[in-house]
Formats: sequence, structure tokens, C-alpha cells
Amino acid sequence: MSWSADEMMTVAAARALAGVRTVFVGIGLPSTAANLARRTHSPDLVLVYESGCIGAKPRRLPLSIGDSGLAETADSVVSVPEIFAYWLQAGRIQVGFLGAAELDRLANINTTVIGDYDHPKVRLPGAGGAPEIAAACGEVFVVVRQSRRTFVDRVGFRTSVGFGDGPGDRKRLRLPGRGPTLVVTDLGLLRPDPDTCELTLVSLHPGVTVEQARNATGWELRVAAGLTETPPPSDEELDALRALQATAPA
Amino acid sequence: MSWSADEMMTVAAARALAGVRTVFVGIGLPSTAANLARRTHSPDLVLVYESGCIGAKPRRLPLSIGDSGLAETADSVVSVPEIFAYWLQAGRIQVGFLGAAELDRLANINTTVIGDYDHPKVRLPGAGGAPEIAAACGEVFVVVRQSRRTFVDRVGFRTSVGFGDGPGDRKRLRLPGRGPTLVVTDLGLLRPDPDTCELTLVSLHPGVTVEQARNATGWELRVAAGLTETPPPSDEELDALRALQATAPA
Amino acid sequence: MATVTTLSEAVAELVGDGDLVALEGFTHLIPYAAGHELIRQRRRDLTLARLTPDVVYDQLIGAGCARKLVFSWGGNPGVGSLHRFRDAVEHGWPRPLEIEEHSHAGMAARYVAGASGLPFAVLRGYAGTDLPAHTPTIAPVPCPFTGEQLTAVAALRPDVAVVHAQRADRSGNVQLWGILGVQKEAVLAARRSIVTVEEVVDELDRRPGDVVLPGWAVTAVCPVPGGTHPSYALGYSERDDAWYAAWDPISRDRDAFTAWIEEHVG
Amino acid sequence: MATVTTLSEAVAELVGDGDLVALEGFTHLIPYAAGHELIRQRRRDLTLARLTPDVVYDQLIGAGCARKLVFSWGGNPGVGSLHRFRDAVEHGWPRPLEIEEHSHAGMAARYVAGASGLPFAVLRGYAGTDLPAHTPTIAPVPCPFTGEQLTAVAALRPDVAVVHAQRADRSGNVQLWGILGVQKEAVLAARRSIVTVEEVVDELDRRPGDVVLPGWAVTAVCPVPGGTHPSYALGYSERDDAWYAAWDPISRDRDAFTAWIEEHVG
Repeated sequence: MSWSADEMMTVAAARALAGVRTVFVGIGLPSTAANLARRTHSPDLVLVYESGCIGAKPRRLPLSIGDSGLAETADSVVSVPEIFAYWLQAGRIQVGFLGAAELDRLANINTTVIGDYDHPKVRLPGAGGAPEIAAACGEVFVVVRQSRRTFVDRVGFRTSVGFGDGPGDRKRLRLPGRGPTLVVTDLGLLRPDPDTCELTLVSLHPGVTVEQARNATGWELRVAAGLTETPPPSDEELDALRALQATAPA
Repeated sequence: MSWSADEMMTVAAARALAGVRTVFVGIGLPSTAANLARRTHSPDLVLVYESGCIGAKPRRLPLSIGDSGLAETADSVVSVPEIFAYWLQAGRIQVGFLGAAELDRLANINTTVIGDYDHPKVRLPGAGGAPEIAAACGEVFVVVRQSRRTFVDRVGFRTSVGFGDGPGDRKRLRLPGRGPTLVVTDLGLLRPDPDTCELTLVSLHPGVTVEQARNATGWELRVAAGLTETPPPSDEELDALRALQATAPA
Repeated sequence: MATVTTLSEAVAELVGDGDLVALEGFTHLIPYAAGHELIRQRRRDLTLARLTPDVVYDQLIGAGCARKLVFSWGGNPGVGSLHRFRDAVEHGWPRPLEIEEHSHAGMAARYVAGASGLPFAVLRGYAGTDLPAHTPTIAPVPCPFTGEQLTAVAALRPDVAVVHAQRADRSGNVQLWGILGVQKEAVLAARRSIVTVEEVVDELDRRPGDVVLPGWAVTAVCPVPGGTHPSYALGYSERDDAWYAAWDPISRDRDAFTAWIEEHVG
Repeated sequence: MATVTTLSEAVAELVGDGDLVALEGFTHLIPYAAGHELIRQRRRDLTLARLTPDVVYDQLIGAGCARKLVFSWGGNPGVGSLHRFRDAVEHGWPRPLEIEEHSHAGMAARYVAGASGLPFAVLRGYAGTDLPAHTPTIAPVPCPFTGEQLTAVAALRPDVAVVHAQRADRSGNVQLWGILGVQKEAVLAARRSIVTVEEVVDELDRRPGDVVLPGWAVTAVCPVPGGTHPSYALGYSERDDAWYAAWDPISRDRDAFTAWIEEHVG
């Protein structure tokens, strides 16, 4: 079966959840990937949505985090104050799944504004749950399409902290989680360098070249010594993904 | 019908709830009085129990604040953190109904200890919900049998604040409620003097003398200029009270 | 006890120009009809608070009702931008919009503080982000026991909270279920409250996962069946995802937006 | 996921001498069987936390299991004193008992802070009382926005929380209803947790007013039908008020108490 770059990205993101018990899910690509993981290798994966749905098992792909299918299938629905205080902030969630409008070399995320805050060129939606997801989850996976517009040297506004200004910053800021340990794009996988925290290309999706990845990155992209090729989506993965997407509202 | 001093006290306490919408109720005499008020002049009185039961309408007199009849008949049952934060602390309750082991001239309450804190003569149960009930309710009614043991010049331990050291103290302590505006005993009614905050005898129950009240008070009890006699319990009140008490567990 | 009344009377009586108003409902039970009534009654200079402004605030902002927005995530869920919100922030149309920006966790904590009668709440939040530099209702607070630095957010106490619920009884006791959001906190944090409901019933039969707000803690209850469309009321309606998608082109264009409001809201 | 196991195994594995243990249940769902298991397994030097020590802690204190009590109201509800508690505080029998004393509001806030991963909670509490002078986990805290002085209490984070609930499913998801107390907060504040239940069922059919704790947030679930007697489990049993009254003469006398424990707990 042939597949699109977005399908490769979603499958790669879903694979990253193997062995994970609890994931805090934003809507869009993260939600698709987490639901795909539940339908393939991780049927017991606990999906936690910021709308207060704990253990949601949606039968159709939700368009919004408030989709009725989330509440109706959840093990428990709690208030928004409770989901953030008792469940996220307390450090109970292993993986946080985030998107980004801008992502920088040190995995900091901007979803607030392009240009000057008071006179913005583009006003983005804002923080939502992301700053505390990025702070409190055991680790964070970012799913984002790779381009020079999104992959910038330094975000213009730090909405959610990846590695701040570099090694030691998360500890100094008392951010309990390990931060973004994986970035999944339509081109490949990036991980922070253990010494510098700089996002480094560790895997290329089939058919993608290092040059393509470099051209889609707003800083001089480093390539890990053991660069691998991401295994292509299997037929089972693609079948499950397409069946899942067929459930989404028109 | 003849009646006991305790019956007079309970009836007088219930009468004080006329016109009140919401009352925070402790177990024992306050609960009996509040339930009597609901069964006589105030059928819509909202009983709030620290066990989280809002709008309880118990069919039998509860022995404990956790009686199943409270939860089963409540409009809403909330957690203990919520009842104290959202309902009591936020100032939503008009009247708090408290008992006391010791009550002093300035209506401060001790339910903690008799004697030295670290080497107590009598270790009492402690604070429970009382300090915040005394602070946050619109006003407080205290129901307590009057004796030199309970009515002391100055409590040995201040568990709950009445008027502290005197006029202005509640404001200085930022206690939002008006404090104990009424003390109901088996002998009569006391109210704080508007100028000095000192508890002053304002009404005697039928058959009780000022001398009896003075002998049962550990300070030189002042008598209000317009001292009245408490109307005796009516037959209706006594019938309702006895019917209520007949529902209590053996 | 809450008064059971009409939405137009409740808005006329309880919402004034310049008020801090919170229409809450986290992607579920969003009080659209009440938002439209605010537009219809030409409320002005409102400070609008809401975690997710959503299309309901896009409409109020575009209609010129708002002076300021207090929020944490301003998008059209699953669709894209809120174009009226962006036009106001980026170009000041139809008037400049002041913003006070938080995270969801911070906004939720602010309502909790308001509902609890406290001037602030404490959270682990915002550390290392650029938000505190722009938002004066965020401040550091040290733990008095450990010395650890945490974050305080100021309590949010709306003049009026407006929410939608499935049902109320004739005494104004309100029942909602499904995704609960911050509605209870918003109502309890506010000085006055309006609750629109799908129906008023004689008796509230309790449901798993429901929340009951006592009538004596609510100011007005207004029967408005369908008053949450294009959002939804679990058990009564489905979210109109197609409507949210269709809003995008309408809201991109000032004239199309204005015409839509004139036709559908008045 | 929670392990479904026996109470004796759970206590043996999860509760150590010297632990800070919270048996919670606010006048409802008090985990008596678990308390007895602690006595039976001869746990020592425990710090026992609980809003209302109740007879369950009177027994643990009298049996010599406790070094310290953290509490807010120590009486026999509707009956009178907890005589073993008083004997320990007043006369140091069977050993001296250190106390850390709060109000209910303060204790509840301490569990909330613990469950929220915060080192402290803020409340309007204790102002003008003599409690802060004796309790180091109470401290003043100023509002960073208004300067107003409020009260902070230190988070309570038990080593082990023990609660009783009506039911669990085979994955260890726990369901309780009726008076909810602080059980959810105690479990979430604790490092480990033991939940005794009336029964383990295939499927938890939801009830109005119920709370479900996910199995992955609980350490051990132990079927102990009737494990809350003389307290009660709504829907399963009634509070044994006569038993509470009968405890008074037993607990007044050291020998009568000791004989009772030997006979009924072992």
C-alpha cells in the first residue's frame, strides 16, 4: 500500500506510544496518533483529555476535545480544574502529546503570536493546556509538520518550554518532566542531543533525504551519528489509521 | 404540656432560624434545632453539613454528620474539600450553628483542651469545622448548656473566635462574618453587647431567675435593660420536637 | 432561590455595560443563545472571560461588545482561527481588544480561587514561559514551608457568569452532566449568574456524573431549548461540527460576518 | 493497574513501620478492617493522619501502633470521647502520642495540595485561634496581588492512603458513592494506596453521585465485604450506631480495651 507523508507521521507518532500507560492528548494529530495506538499495539493506553475525560475510548475520531464520544466512553469525567490540578500537575501522566505553530532548536514551542506581542503579525490561539503539559508530563512528544516556517532557530514567543536556553534549564525552572524527548514530523524523527539539548535528526522517513530535512529546518540541522530510516507504515497500521479517519466527522 | 430545660433550649434555638435560608449544622443540639426549624416554621431551610451534604432533609434525626439519611436526601453531596472551600469559606452560608465545651465572656470557644496544651487535664475533641464556621458564616448561633464549667471568663484555648479580645478584633483578623450574635442555653438567651461585645443576658426561659443564670456563669453576668422572658414551647413545637427525637437511633 | 425567567429579561436585568462577564462551557454546553442576547441588547465595553473564546466570543468581539478578552486558547476547535478575534487583535476592528492571557490551568485555578472566596490560587505553571511578562495577574509566590517558588494567579470574580445546562427544576436547582468544564466554579465565583437550560422539569432525576447547583446559589434560570447550538448538550443534541467548519469563511470577511449577525442574531 | 489482592498481603507489602498512613472516610466508608489488619500485623511508630480519628484510630492508638496523630476532630461521633486517644495524650498510655492538630478545612486543603503536587494550600483559616501556635504546618502567606494575609497549610502526602469503597472492577477501577469525604484526595496525595471494597464486579455500572478512581492511580484493591463495620457503605450496610455507643465503656478501661482487641482483632 502507498501512503502519504502525513500518514507516515501519524503512524510514527502512534508507534512512540508503545509501552506507555497514560497520555495527555491534544486535539488534531496527537489525538489521531493516540487513538491509532489504542487500536493497534496499545489497547490499554489511557487517553486523558484536558476536557476532563480520563480513559476515553472514542468510537469515532473526535473533532474537538469536547466531543461527546470522549465523555460517554471515559472511565471518569472530572472538572477542568481537577484534570489540571490532580492529574496533570501532580505528575500522573507519562506522556504529553503536543502540536506547535513554531518549534525551535531547543524544542521550545510558540502557539501564541508571530511578531510583536502587542502588535502581532499573526495572532495564534494561545497556550491552552500546553505550558503545563510541557512542564508536568513525564516526557513530551511533539507532532508537527516540518518547514522553515515552523522549525525556527528561536521562537518569537515562548508559550511552552522545551529545554529553555539549554542544558540545566528545566531543572533550574523546576519543571518536573523530562521535556520533549521526541519530535515526529512528516520528514523524520528528531530527538534532543543528550549534551546540548539541540533537536537532532535521528531518523528519516522512507524516501526523505537529509537535504530535504535540512531545507525544512530554520537552523543548521545536525544529524545523529546513527541516523536510521523509519520503517514504513505496515498494511495493518494503514488499515487501522484509515478506518479511524473514516470515523471522523465530515 | 410540660417540658424540660433542654427542650426549651432546642425550641429557642430552632426559633432563631426563622427567616434564615442556609445554615451550617454541626451534630447534636444544633442539628436537632435545625431539623426542628425545618419541621415547623422553615420548611425550605437549607441544611448544610460538613460531610458535604447540601440541602439535606433527613427523615430521622442523624446521630452523626455522616448519617446515610443526609446523603440520600441531599440536593447535592460534595467532597469535604469542596464544602469548606466553595460553600463555607466563600461566605455562602448565613448562619453557623455551633456547640462549645467552654465559651467565654467575648464568645470565644474552646473545644480543644482543658489545662496545658502539652500536658492537658482534659483532652477535648478539637476544632473540627468550627474555626472556619465561626469565621465565615454570616452570623453564628451557639447552643450550649449553661454552667460555671462551660461559661468561663476567658477560654483556656481559643479554638474558634467569637469576638477575640473585644470590639474591632474580628475586623482586624479579617473574619468576614459577624460572629456569635446569639447564645442559646438551657437558662436563657445571651447576645453580645453592641459596644463591648460582652455576652449579655437578654432573655430568661420561663421559671429561671437572673440569680440562677448568674450562678451558672463564670464571669459577672450583665443583664440587658430590656430583659424578656422567652415564650414557652408551644404544644406544636413540643410535638414536633418529640416526634423528631423519636426518629433518632436508640 | 433562582428566578425562572426569560433570557431577554435576565440579560436586561443582570448584565450591564462594562461588566466582567464569563460565558463558560468547555467545548460542551456553550451558552450561544445568551451570547446572541448580549449582541441583540447591544451590550458594550464588556470584559469577556472564558478559557476557550470559541465562536461564541468571536461573534461578540466582531459585534463590538467587548473591550477586553481574558482567555487561554482562542481557536475554532478542529477548524482553525477565530477570525473576528484575530481581526480585533491584529487590526483593531471593530475596536481594539485588550487581552489578558493565561493557560487553561491558570484560568481554571483563577475560577477556583474566585469560587473559594480567595484572592489568589497557587499552581506549578508558566515557569520559563513568556506569559508572565505580559499578564499582570500572574506572579511568583514562595512556599512558606519549603521556600520553593511557585506561581500565583489572581482570582477571577465575574460580575456575571452565564452557563448552559441540561435541566433545572422549578426552584431553580440546576443539573448538568457530561463534560463539566469550569461551569460550577464560574457560577460560584460570580456575583450574579444566568443559567440557560434545555428544559425545566418538576423533579431532577439524578444521573451518573451529574452536578447539581442549588437554586439558592444561582440568580436566574432561563429555559432556552437548543440554546447551546452549534455546541451541544449531552443527552439533548449533538455538536454541529459542520456548522463550526462553515463559520470559517463567514468569519473571515467583515461584511459576511456583519450580514450573518444581522440575519441570525438581529 | 491496581493489583487485586488480599488485605493481609497488601498491608504486609505496602505499609511499613514508621510510615505516615491515612485511613480516610468521613463518617462513611471508614476502613475498619484495614485498621484491624495493621494491629494484627503489629505495625509500630505509625504517624496516623485522618480528619476524624474516630474509633478506628482509638483502636490503633490503644493497640500501640501510633507514634503521632495528625487530625482535626477526635471524638466518638454522637457518643463522646475517644478514651484511648485521651489516655494516650493525657497519660501517655500505652505510649506517648505526639499530635499535629488542624481544623477540618485545613486538613482537607492539605490533602488537596498533596493530590495536586503542590507543597502547600491557601485558605482563610485559623485566624485569631490558638492553633497556629501549636502546629508548625500552619503559616501566614500574603496574597502577591492584594497584600492580604491568608493562611497556608503544608501539603499532606501520606506514604499510604487506605480507604474503603463500595466496588471495584477486575482492573482495579474503584467506585464509591454517598458521602465522599476526602478519599479521592487522600489516595491521590499518597505514594501508595490500599482500597478495600465490598465487592469486585465485572463492570462498574455508574451511579448518580459516584466517583470513579482509575485503577492505574491505585496500588492495591482488596475485597473485604463488610470491611467498614461499624461504619457503613451506602447501598450495602447501615451505620451501627449501637456499636459506637457500646464502644464507650469498652474503651474507658485499659484492660477491657486490651481484652476486646485480643478477642476481636487478634
